[in-house]
Amino acid sequence: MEALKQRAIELLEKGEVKAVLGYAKGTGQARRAFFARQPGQVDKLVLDEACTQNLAAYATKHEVKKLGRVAIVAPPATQRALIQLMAERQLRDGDLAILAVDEGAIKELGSAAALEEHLALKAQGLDAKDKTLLAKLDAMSREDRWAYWQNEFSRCMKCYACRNSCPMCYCEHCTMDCNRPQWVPVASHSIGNLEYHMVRTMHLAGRCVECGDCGRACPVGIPVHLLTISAEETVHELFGQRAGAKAKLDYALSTFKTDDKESFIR
Amino acid sequence: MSRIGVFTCHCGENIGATVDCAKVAEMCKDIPGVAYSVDYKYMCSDPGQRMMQEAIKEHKLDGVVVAACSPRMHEPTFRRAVANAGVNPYMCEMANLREHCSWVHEKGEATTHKAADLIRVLVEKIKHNEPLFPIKVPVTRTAMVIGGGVGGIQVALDIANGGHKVVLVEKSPSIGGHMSQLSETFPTLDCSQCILTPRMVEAAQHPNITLMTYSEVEKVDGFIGNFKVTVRKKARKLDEKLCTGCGLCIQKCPNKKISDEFNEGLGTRTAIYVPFPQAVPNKPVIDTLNCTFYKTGKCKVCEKLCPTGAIRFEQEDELVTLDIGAIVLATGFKLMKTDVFPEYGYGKSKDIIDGMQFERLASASGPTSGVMKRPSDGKEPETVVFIACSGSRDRSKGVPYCSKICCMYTAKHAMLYKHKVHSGKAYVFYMDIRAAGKDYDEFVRRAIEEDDVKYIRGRVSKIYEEDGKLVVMGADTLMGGEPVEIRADMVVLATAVQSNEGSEELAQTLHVSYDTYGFFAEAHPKLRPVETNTAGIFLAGACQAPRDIPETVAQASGAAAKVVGLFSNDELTREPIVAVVNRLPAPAYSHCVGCFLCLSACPYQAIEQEEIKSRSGEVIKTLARINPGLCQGCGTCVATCRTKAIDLQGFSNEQIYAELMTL
Amino acid sequence: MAEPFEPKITAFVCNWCTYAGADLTGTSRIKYQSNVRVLRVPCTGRIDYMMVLKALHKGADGIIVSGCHPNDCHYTSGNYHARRRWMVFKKMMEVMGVDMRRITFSWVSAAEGARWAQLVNEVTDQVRALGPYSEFRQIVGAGIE
Amino acid sequence: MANTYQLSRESLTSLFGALRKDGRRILAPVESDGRIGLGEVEAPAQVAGDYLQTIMSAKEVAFPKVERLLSYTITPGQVDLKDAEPKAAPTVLFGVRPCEAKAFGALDAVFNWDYRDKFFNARLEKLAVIGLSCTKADEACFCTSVGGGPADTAGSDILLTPVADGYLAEVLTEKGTAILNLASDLFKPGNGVDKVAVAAKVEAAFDQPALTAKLPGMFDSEVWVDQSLRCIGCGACAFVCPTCVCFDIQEEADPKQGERLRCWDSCGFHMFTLHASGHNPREVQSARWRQRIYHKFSYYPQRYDQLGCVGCGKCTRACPVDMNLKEHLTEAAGVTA
Amino acid sequence: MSEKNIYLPYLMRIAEITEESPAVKTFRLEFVDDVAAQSFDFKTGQFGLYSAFGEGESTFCIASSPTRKGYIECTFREVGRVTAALADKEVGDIVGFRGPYGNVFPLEDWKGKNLVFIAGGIALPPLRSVIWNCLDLRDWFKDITVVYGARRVADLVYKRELKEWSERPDMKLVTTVDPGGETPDWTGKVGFVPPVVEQLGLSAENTVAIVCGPPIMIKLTLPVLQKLGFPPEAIFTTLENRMKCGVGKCGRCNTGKSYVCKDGPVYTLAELNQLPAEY
Repeated sequence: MEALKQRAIELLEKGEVKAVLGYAKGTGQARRAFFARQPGQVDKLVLDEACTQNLAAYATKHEVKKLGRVAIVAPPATQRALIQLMAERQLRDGDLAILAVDEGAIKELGSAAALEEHLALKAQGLDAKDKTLLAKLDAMSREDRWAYWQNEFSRCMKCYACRNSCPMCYCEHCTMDCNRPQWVPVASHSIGNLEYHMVRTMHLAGRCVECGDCGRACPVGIPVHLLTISAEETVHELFGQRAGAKAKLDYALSTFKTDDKESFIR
Repeated sequence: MSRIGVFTCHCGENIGATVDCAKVAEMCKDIPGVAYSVDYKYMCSDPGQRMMQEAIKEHKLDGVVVAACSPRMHEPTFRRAVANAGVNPYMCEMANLREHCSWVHEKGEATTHKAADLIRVLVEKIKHNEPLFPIKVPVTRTAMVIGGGVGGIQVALDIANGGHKVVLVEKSPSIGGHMSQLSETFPTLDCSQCILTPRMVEAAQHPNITLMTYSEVEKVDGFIGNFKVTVRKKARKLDEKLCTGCGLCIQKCPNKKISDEFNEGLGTRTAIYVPFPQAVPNKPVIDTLNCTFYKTGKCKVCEKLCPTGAIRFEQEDELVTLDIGAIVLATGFKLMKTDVFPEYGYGKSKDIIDGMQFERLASASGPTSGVMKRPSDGKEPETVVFIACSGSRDRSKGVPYCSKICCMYTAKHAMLYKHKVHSGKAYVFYMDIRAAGKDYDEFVRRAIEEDDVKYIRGRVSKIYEEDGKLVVMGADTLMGGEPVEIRADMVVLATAVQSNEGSEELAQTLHVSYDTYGFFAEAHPKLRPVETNTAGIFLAGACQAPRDIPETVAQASGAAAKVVGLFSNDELTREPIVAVVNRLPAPAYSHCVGCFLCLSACPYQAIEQEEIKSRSGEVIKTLARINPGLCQGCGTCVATCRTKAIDLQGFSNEQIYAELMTL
Repeated sequence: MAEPFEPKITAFVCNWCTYAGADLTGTSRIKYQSNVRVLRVPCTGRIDYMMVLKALHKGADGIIVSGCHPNDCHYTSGNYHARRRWMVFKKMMEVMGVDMRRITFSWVSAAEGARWAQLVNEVTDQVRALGPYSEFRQIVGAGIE
Repeated sequence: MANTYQLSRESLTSLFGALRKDGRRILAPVESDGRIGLGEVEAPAQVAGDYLQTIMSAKEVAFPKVERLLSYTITPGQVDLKDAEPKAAPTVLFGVRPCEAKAFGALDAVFNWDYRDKFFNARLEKLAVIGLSCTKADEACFCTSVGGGPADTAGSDILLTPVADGYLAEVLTEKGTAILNLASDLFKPGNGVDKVAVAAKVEAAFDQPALTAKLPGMFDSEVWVDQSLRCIGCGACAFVCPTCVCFDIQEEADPKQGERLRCWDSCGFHMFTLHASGHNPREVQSARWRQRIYHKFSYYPQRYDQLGCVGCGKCTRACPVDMNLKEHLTEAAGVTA
Repeated sequence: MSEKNIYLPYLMRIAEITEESPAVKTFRLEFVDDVAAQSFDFKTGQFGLYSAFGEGESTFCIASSPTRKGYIECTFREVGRVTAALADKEVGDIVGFRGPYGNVFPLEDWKGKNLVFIAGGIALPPLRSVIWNCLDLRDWFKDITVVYGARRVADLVYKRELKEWSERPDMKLVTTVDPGGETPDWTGKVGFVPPVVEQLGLSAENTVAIVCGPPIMIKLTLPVLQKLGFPPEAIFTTLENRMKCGVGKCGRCNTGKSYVCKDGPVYTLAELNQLPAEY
């Protein structure tokens, strides 16, 4: 933590960055994103278990890009998101100073290559709770799964917290905003909600960095992250590709192998 | 609402017997937007088309659904008819009442209803059709042929004789390719150089052909009809204009012991050299790696002796950018080296040679002037073993495919050997004899029957040297796997044909696809064998797959015909069924976010980057742009695009959505 | 008395293989059930999963998606991209609890006229046996006060 | 003037029975998977026990997230319009917090200040509110800063305040009296317990009138930019808000028929004000965040003479990035202009 | 008794369609219901929401003058889902109309004054209504001047009426196109609207200016008018904020304390100066 703060102050003082994006104390026990824009604000930075938000979601925002070069505190999931954003050409190599945080250790990564190398050293694992939930879903009958999601989606009001919190949902004009034609209804009724979550899942298959922020963001507690995570795992299982691993784009759904298995096709 | 006309065709009894066409026409009147609906016996007949055209004018129709047969059958007919009535042809759609309805369903209410449904879907589609106009792409009528072997020469000559300019690029100092190294060719045993050199000269002298030897393609931009190709002209260290090709420099070059590529290492050459006497152009190059001057800074004998003062030690590579309309790849192949066969002692023995080396040994212009001498000691080999399928059809060597030419040239080699060494013994180990082709099987038969070449069906498991002999151990599978041991003086391996050095890099430079083995991929294995997936780039010869000379030449002429066809007009006209990236006013510019996930989805490399710049030249946004010259309209990118920034003309999101909403 | 259930089947087919194959079914006069409504697109690569979702939204009881066999794609690789998309889509739909017995992916070539008829009949029979996709229909229009 | 009664805990069962017998459905906070939301109940036992607030507000009872405004069918040259009638069932909202009860006033102001919105009115007319005073509050709560309080009566037809063995019941309106009349025997005379003593203590965080007064002068303040930098522009705050009323009208149709739906919308979405031409009057998130605050704290008072915020803190609790409204308002109030 | 559904449109039949310029059309709409036609009334400056059934509603001003009874007209450019659907309509088709909404141009207040109308591009329609209204009440006002500019000659709308106005002796019409937008037979001015206005030699004395146009034109014209001495109270414009309800509820057009759909669309510059620049 102290190393982080020290480096943050240095970066700000030397003018290498205009802001250090990290975490600060929020309401109650919550942690929140915080832009330290002066060396004096660095003291507010905190780093602990409660710092879960994937700050990479801010990296592509106009408002943040307008600040100038920013240093970003990046736990593993954020690192994965950042490299995927680079692969998808939303961030240029060197746009950000990446303060990679891994179990308390800080490492500053200056380039996409360094980030790629750094990420390659780590094993990715799913959250135990999510694994249990996924297994539970898997064990359900098809009808129960349908009922489960219908019940969950009945609370959805399309506030788009899941979308907007997602680092990979950077599109300025989301499919949901397309009205010529209006593929997905705007209204948050049953079919509108179902189609929204289906499309969101498909859009993140092969791109999801499995940070789980969408699920945490949902104000009504729908575990939407299970959808994208399971889609991402499907992609990995089927094609061996994983989002957030390489700085050069390797998107499973716009590449193919002639011998991809096709048992389901008749 | 649009003013749509629906024209339901009975197709005689074909539709009329099953579908109640009059009722369908009546039902269609109730579709909002349908201004006119009628049925007719034969819509495609002259009176039918005339009736349609009159109705278009009379009812001021702006869209037409012809409910008749398959659009794959008559869509062009009706689109033409509609265009003749002054409506954009792409405002006409066909409902397939015949193949998809009347012919496959029983007569009845349900079938009639289905017919009306099929029309309804297309009426809704047409409401979202836009007039489309054929895409015109200007064409630069200059072709580039990459590779100056027999294939490349043939392409160049055919295009040049068709009246178009050709730039023939060859990376070695002379054109001619592998064929110039061959002694004789199967199945006629005529002298390879005798048939090739006149064509080389013809190419060099053709007013429409520009030769660029000792040159390589460095970069390719643009698209069909409009490529910009940058060629690196490697420095010959010689002013080609001044050089007369007298050869004095070569005679006097003190450095004579350099392994000769043209003779496959069986002979030597000087540091300033022409690859072979009949080289075109007959201008030497200086091999800077071996030239004494470049190694020590001293010598310059050639410079001193050159009567025209043509030597240029300081000459640098030159980059030339050319406007090219079409490119033909004819880069040929290479043979697998003998050093990858552990079972044959990694080719360490000088007397285990490959097929091309044998060609040089047999060639009258070769290092032995065509006298059979084995490389190790120059002795005449009394027993020669030829091993077919050396590496080919061998998964362990990474070559599961058949190299196709080896059966024939091995037979030829055995024959040539027997013709030169009458008392010699020739053995051929083979897996299968693949001699399909005009006079091919007869040729192999001749080797066996007239020239007494011993064919043994089986594999060679091991070769080792013993007492100046090569002991070849194999098995004869036709004799129940009986072991065979032959003490040979020389072994010729018919090694596998592989994609040429640098093929993959070249493919990447040109954005053409290639297979696992580095051979360039044709656009369609049956129907478009000489085209690549990249419009305007064509293939000839062994760069696509192993091929012999006749096939290469045939394919070359095919590719040339494609190019000449392309060059037959100033402009290339293409169907406007292409994808487009939407454009909007500032500040959005487009719904495209520039993620370029579409890039690798495009089979045609039609997706490019477009930078939106501010007045001061700063890049504000990078967007995808689809090159209409390359796009073939499959729509894969459309389905990949999350923001729906890409759409496919003719099958747009709005059109398909409208169709779906009708279901 | 209620009319017997006739399923609504929507088929998305590529122009070059399956549509042509279905044309061949016609020219061969092979009969099949008339429940299917075919939507023609250039290539399976063009088929957006949104189309399948919209077809379900509009009350399709069964869906067929069909294109060229691997290696046969008119555009060389559209079907390979489509195949990957369907693999992921299918899994996603399963996770959501959609009844995937109602969605059939197939390759039907331009030469397989009989196969097209067989495919349509099999799917139609299967979906008829499954009954209307009421589970899905129930949510259309639900959630509006 | 309110009439105050005493209502025993046990008598609620009878009250619920009487309400249901009268044909009213009862909506009350219920717990499911650890979340508190409004749900239909039949008996008091189904009502969540110890809850602070529901996640969603009660506004959906009168202003649902999706409702039909009209429908139509299309035939050639003709459109047949069909007016939509809101499904307004007689409803009792039981156990909502005073802040939320008060919010119906702010909704009413917008829906009826000029043109009258029949959909809202039909539902509101059939709605009776039995509020429940708060005995606890959290860090997000700031009702007392915006003119309300944990036992505020505004908006409730009857306000219950938990006291020993039961509730203090203030019958506040005609609708309240009508409920009382359904089971008048349950309502015992009041015993003069001071509800303020049992209600939660919520300290006022900022001086709202002063803030409202200074907002017009600090439109261009950097504070909005600073605060909104971490806002991700979702609609969670607006959708859980009991007073947020912004909506969208959406058409859903096929070639034969269609309907027009009213759906919740949020001024925080960048699409909200985006013109088809690409021009966006509120281009950046800071402008949208500012709009949210100004709408509630400056424009509402100017136009409706009331605030567009009841201090319930739902937005703060729902916000995925912890935009704490109380904190941000306090900060704004402290900015020296 | 149930209240009226304020979101229910009138059904209107398209009586006439005029193609004004590329992608710009004018509809003349007549009420399907005679009773509605009789009771309908509006004032110049007001707007409505026009439905393309199947796609939704879009907001534009009523472009005809209230002095012309029995129909209303609207002019729109095809830019989005609804306008594209409207543009596909044919004479005889049904569309929806809700309105009239919003405030009005205060013609009574303008009595005895000179009027200068300044419009750019597709923003002539709101002024067309008031121009015709004023011309129909010609003796209320003194000089009437109309300045209208567009990017290219083809982009000028109401070409027939422009011709009519140019021939009227009781008003002055100045048309201009951006440099490069002229055609060989163009007889109007070439130049941007603000300098053209500046060169007219207008007097601010007893004159009101009504300005409608793209934001950049308005932004550059206002300083010119102020330089000419027009007080902010004498400069009128209309705002084009996005709207959904039109009846002061949905919040979309909210700018400061103002709902453009209720307090607008007509504003004086003096009023605009009181609003945040969120339009």
